[in-house]
Amino acid sequence: MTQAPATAPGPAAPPASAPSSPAAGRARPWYRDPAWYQAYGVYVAVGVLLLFNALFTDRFLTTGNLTTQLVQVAPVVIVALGMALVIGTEGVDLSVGSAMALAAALLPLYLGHGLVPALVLALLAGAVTGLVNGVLVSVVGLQPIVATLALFVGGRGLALVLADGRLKQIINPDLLSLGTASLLGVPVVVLVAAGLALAVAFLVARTTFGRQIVAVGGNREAAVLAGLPVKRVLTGVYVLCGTFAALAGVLATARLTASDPSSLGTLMELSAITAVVVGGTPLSGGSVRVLGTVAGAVLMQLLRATLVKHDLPDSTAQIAQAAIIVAAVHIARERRSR
Amino acid sequence: MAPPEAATPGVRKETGPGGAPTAPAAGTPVLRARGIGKRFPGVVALDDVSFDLRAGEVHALVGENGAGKSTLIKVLTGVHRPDAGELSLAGEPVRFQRPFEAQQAGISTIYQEVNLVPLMSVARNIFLGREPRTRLKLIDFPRMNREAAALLDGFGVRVDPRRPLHTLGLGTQQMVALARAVSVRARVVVMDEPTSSLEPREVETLFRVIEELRGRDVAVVYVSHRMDELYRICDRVTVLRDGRHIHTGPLAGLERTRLVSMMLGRDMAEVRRDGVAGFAADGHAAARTPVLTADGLTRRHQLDEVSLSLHAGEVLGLGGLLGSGRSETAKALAGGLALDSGEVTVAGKVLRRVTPAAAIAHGISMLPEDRKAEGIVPGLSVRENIVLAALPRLSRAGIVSRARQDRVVEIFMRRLRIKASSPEQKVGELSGGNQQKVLLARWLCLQPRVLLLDEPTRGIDVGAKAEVRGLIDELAREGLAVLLISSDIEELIEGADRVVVLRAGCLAGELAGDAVTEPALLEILADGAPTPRPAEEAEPR
Amino acid sequence: MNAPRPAEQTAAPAPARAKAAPAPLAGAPSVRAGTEDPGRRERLLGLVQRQGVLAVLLAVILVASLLYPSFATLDNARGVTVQASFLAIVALGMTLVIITGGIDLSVGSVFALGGVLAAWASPWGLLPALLVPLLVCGGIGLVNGLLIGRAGLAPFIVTLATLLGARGLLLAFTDEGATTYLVPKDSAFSWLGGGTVWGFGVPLFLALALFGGGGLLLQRTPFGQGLFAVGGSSDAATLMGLPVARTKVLVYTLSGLLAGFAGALNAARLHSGVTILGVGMELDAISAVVIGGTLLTGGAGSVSGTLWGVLLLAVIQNLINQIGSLNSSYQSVVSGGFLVVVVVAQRYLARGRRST
Amino acid sequence: ASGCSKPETADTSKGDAAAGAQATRPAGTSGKGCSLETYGAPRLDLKDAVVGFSQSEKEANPFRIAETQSIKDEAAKAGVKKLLTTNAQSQLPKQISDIQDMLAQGAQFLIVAPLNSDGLEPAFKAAAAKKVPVLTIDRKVNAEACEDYLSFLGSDFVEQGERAADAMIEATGGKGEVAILLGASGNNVTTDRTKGFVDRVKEKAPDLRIVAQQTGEFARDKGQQVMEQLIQSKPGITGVYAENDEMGLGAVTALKANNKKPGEDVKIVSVDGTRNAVQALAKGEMNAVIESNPRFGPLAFATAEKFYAGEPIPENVLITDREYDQENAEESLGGAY
Ligand SMILES: Nc1ncnc2c1ncn2[C@@H]1O[C@H](COP(=O)(O)OP(=O)(O)OP(=O)(O)O)[C@@H](O)[C@H]1O
Ligand SMILES: Nc1ncnc2c1ncn2[C@@H]1O[C@H](COP(=O)(O)OP(=O)(O)OP(=O)(O)O)[C@@H](O)[C@H]1O
Ligand SMILES: [Mg+2]
Ligand SMILES: [Mg+2]
Repeated sequence: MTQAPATAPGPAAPPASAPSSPAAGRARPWYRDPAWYQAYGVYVAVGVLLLFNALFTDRFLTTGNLTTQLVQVAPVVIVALGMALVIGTEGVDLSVGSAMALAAALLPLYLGHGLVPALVLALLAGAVTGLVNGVLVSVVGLQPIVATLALFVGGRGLALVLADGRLKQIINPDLLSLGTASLLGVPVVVLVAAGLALAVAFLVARTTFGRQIVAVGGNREAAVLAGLPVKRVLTGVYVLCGTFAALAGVLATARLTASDPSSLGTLMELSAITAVVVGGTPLSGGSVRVLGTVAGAVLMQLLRATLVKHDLPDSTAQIAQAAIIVAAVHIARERRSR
Repeated sequence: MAPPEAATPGVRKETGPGGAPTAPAAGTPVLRARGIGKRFPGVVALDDVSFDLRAGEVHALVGENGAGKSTLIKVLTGVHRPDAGELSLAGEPVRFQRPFEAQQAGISTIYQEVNLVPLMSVARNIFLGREPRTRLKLIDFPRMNREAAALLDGFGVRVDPRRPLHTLGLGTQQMVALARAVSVRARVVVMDEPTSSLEPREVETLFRVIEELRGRDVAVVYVSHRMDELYRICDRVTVLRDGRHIHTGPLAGLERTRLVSMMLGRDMAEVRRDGVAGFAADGHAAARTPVLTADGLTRRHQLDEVSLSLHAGEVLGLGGLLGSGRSETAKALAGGLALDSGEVTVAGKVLRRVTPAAAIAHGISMLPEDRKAEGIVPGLSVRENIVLAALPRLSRAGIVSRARQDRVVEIFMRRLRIKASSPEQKVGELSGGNQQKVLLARWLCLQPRVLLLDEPTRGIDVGAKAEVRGLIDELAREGLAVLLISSDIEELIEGADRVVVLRAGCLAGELAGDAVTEPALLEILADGAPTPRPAEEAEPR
Repeated sequence: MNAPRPAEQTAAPAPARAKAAPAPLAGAPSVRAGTEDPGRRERLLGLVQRQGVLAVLLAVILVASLLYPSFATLDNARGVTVQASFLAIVALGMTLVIITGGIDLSVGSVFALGGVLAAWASPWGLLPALLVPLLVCGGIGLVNGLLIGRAGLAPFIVTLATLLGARGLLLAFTDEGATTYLVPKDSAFSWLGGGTVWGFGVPLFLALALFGGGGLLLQRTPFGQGLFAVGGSSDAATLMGLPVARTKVLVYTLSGLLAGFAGALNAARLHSGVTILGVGMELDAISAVVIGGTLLTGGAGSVSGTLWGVLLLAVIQNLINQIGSLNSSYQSVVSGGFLVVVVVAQRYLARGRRST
Repeated sequence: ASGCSKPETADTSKGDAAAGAQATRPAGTSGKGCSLETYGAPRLDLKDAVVGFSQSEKEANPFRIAETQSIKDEAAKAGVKKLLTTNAQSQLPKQISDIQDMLAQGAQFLIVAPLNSDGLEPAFKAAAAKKVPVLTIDRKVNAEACEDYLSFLGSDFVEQGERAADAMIEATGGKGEVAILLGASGNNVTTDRTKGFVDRVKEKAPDLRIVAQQTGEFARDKGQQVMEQLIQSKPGITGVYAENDEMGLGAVTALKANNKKPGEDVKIVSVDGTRNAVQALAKGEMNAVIESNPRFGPLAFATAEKFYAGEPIPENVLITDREYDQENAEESLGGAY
């Protein structure tokens, strides 16, 4: 050995052997690098779809239309962000749609006390559904899919019980303006989703909690032995997911101008999971791609919009959707280096 | 030395020399690789490497961590496809698309990380893909279990073949992998660090098996960082460094320091000066009062009233055979294993419930034995794996400071000479030895009071091994209490001030100071006769 | 079977154990991994976990029979079992898929498509009525398998796409759902779905036969072992030389075939190719599988557990109807609550086993 | 809770019972008639009978709420011994088991709101085996009347589509571009309401071009989303035909949010007759609502009484659905559900 290992921090002697391989592979041009497609595949797909629409769809590149797409995708993005965190821990949350419905059902019941209490209550309901899921997963040790299945089934029922089974028109102007108002020409709904995306990106990249999420998903056993608060992380992630879903439920309700617990958020779990997975986050946990998730949601939104705008019958639309999803994931697929 | 039981399907002794008439005569190359190149994103793992393997020889493949040994093996066995170069098997050019094809062609491999299916039973793992069938073409489980038990028995492993693999200790798993690889009739058997988690006794068994393979004209590729082993059983050696071929030649007559200098790429003189073993010759000055005491640790079927104490500034060795409960003891101390009864006291304070978090908070760090299952988070970068446990300390108000992380990571990457293309490389892509160093860094950066090291030098190359040993020494000198579990008896003897020996989950004896000698240790290991032990140690009742 | 070392089978007390350890013979050193035979305990736990759902099922049936006299009747049993057969067949394929660590979301759509195709082909006789759906649905499964096994795409996304695709095909084939093909009555095909043997529907026997076959395939053939290996550790399976890609292709094809077959049977029973079937069926199947003790992460599971899981879901539904005139919203709440109780109970029965 | 939100109806579905009552149309009843003897059912007094009602979809939309409520109310009024109710939650297999379950529980007379026109045969067979008469309501099944089931009470969905077309033609003057918000795919109701509308428009107003047909899955938010897309890509649309009220109201919301006047810039016609829609109509935000009356209770029990009294029951008992327009909306609000 050329030197005794330095134990004290501080400027140590230059490394005995370079820590990085001197023979780094020559860089390939990006367009021939599979890793590039894997990292940016979703964005490429979004770009391709935008280009297609710009060329072949009437009135696509108008502010009005683009705003509509953003407004429609906002709730999906919000739910998908929470879902991405859950998936990062190798979990899944089927109950997001029910959490949306619960929030929607609670809103009109408490709007009488003002917007803020009603909002807080609705979000709290989401947090509680998340808490239930989280405890079932982390403490009881159920598989996430069964743990959240119970609330998937029961949550919407509960929402309908609360709402007496029926849709209620919302006439509270504050809540309604949440759905329609815009700031500097950008709808509030979109701003909320964008802000949340940034916040989650920050959470994942820069906070202890965020890094712990990824570690728990990457190797649970190792995380336990490294002394991470695994149960707390798991519970926290489901609580966040439930709360985000409730927020999405509130915004969707505001936009719909009605609280509709029977159909609000149906199939949302599938849309959200799809957005997350198309965005490049593996279902096996251990990584969370926030911007990819947003792009994934946008991709699916654009796809749906394209099909509606070209007035394809449902049969053709579904087949086309299937083909395009496979194609998009195919570009972005992980190529194993071998 | 009795050969493995004749009942074992694969390891049947050929009657007469060259029982198979088609068997190539010793000396003809069975497997030959020419100009192999393999590149991973950011790394050239192999660069124009040639290698040839003769029937009936045991060929050592050596090099530093990350030199490309495992990659070469993976190229030879169809896991990776080479970017350049060609392979030929018995003179025929081959291109393996999948490990399946290599196995069909008669190459049987034990990969570096135990690569079996944890949830499946021992017997199923051994026979996966070639299960014995009944007349109805259904799997004959009774026969399979019987054969598996017999096969393992031949390797000196007594384990119920119906047990799920993951309930076994790592060493036992390694023996199962060995049994699987050897029970296939193969022309070439490749072993990537088969002994890194084996006891001397199992190593002997392994060597016996290798001898037998040699006798059957089977070629063996043998990777190990333990020099003694190489000199004992290998005929020839190939040295790799930084993905390049450095030397191939007979091992006999090759000076040890010369071999090391070729591996490390440094002057022989330099190597000679620094030596290869890293422990200081003299012992440490241990404190009087123990910093950590364990009292009557008990867990059904695994630990039985294990008590021990660790003093600041000493290195306590923990010896034992495979499955004797050493790993369990360390895990229990670090809160990774729920106990039925027992008490852990740290610096006079009794821990009520030992959880990993509580243990860490009290300054206990444990380097787990199974780095793949319990250590690394493969998808995260080197940096994140190093700071994983220290995250809360490197952050303010829940927000981690990148600068502080980088500082810590830089220090440890340099200090442990971790070879990665950058701190951002995924740990899963590192070579085995470097993964181990990353884990060591994870625990060292917590600045613990008590360090429990379960096989810390497993899979680490000679240079780094010396460094790690030096480091252990130095840490103890600085006042850390170190518990050292090692299958390398020499390491225990040289490194530990005191050695406690476990046997089947019970304390079997203790040696201290000058009494720590190889014969004494082997004696306790062998029959567990409790030598005189300190009075305060409880009888394993 | 008995382990070859009876001495170690007995749970000897600790010190005795230490002494009983055979002195290592020269040349045959002994490794004692495990001091007793924890394998037995593990297996017992495994049994409880796999059959824990059976215990819960029996308990629910017992309570229900005591509370509701009309529950434990032959009539009720006939109704419940036949109705559960179709989901059971679909869940059988799902079990195999989940054991490999995958998932098949397309089964609901494929089930519906199978039914429509069978009804369309049924006027030409029994063989076309079975072959056409099997061919098409097996083909969809094959596409799933190729995309997952060979191209390496994520099962969730691939089968989500085929969920849409199969539904699209169905709509295209039925003129956007406007056409319903009918199965001629009194044909041999319609007997497959609607006939009875000893009072119980034919589909029940077909399902049981398939489960028997599925159990043998899974537990007693190399292919079945391969499924466990692929799910337990895909990398290890590759390194051990198993044909991982081929295994995946086969298992998704099998799942498609089973879903199509179940759909065809159902069409035979309903006498028509109903277009609105199968929505959400994948979730029912997945729940049944997971409740039956199969790990969603793959590598462990059993078909018998799935059978009990399907029955448990059917019995819970039946029970809710027995409870009487619950409003549909309360029904959901009750079944959600039931689900929690059942899975938590099963979880605690199986304590100590790995959960995920 | 004060008035920051309002439930859809103040007095739930009971509403103005008289105003909302169903009326059969003489011309609508058809078929040879089915009597107790021909059907082969045992004679029964409804007062000691166990009656089962199988609802098809969740009671989470006004139509289903009103329908179930009406059956329950009428059962109470008729004094049946026990009314069993089940809900198939939009799952056809569940509806089959529901019916079988009720038979196992001893139901003697069944009222079924089928989820689908095809596929309920096993349930009917089970009922027939026990000689339990089945009255189907609101959706007609493809089966033998008086054999598989007793009779059908309900509306003619094709005709509803035709009437919607008439209303649309009137509102738009027979030209322009219309979009159809379809119901759930593969559903008979969707198919019929579409067929009636499209055929009638083709026949009567060839200048009225149908430029988009997209599904809104019978839900308000989906209807809103599709409408938003259409507003952007097909600004020339002057009429929207929504196959149920919820989607129509979704379209109204979408138009309002995009600064268009529903009912004026874009004419809206929908089917159902829920209170919310009729209110929107009264406000001028919609142009016509074709009723599909869900209050089957009185008619169903009256039919049952008649049947057990020995009278033959016609195969189809079609009801007259009303039509709301902007003029009569205000006063007809009591009849809406
Ligand atoms: N899948 C991979 N992706 C990227 N880099 C890899 C991959 N596998 C190996 N490498 C890199 O290739 C180099 C050689 O690694 P290899 O595993 O062959 O080393 P080794 O000689 O076996 O070392 P050790 O003794 O530590 O096991 C290392 O720098 C490693 O980081
Ligand atoms: N999760 C588990 N369930 C049941 N038995 C286990 C489990 N983990 C370990 N064991 C058993 O407990 C015993 C002690 O194992 P341990 O790993 O502590 O031994 P060791 O002395 O460290 O040997 P090795 O070198 O094999 O790690 C072994 O028999 C092992 O098979
Ligand atoms: Mg290696
Ligand atoms: Mg160990």
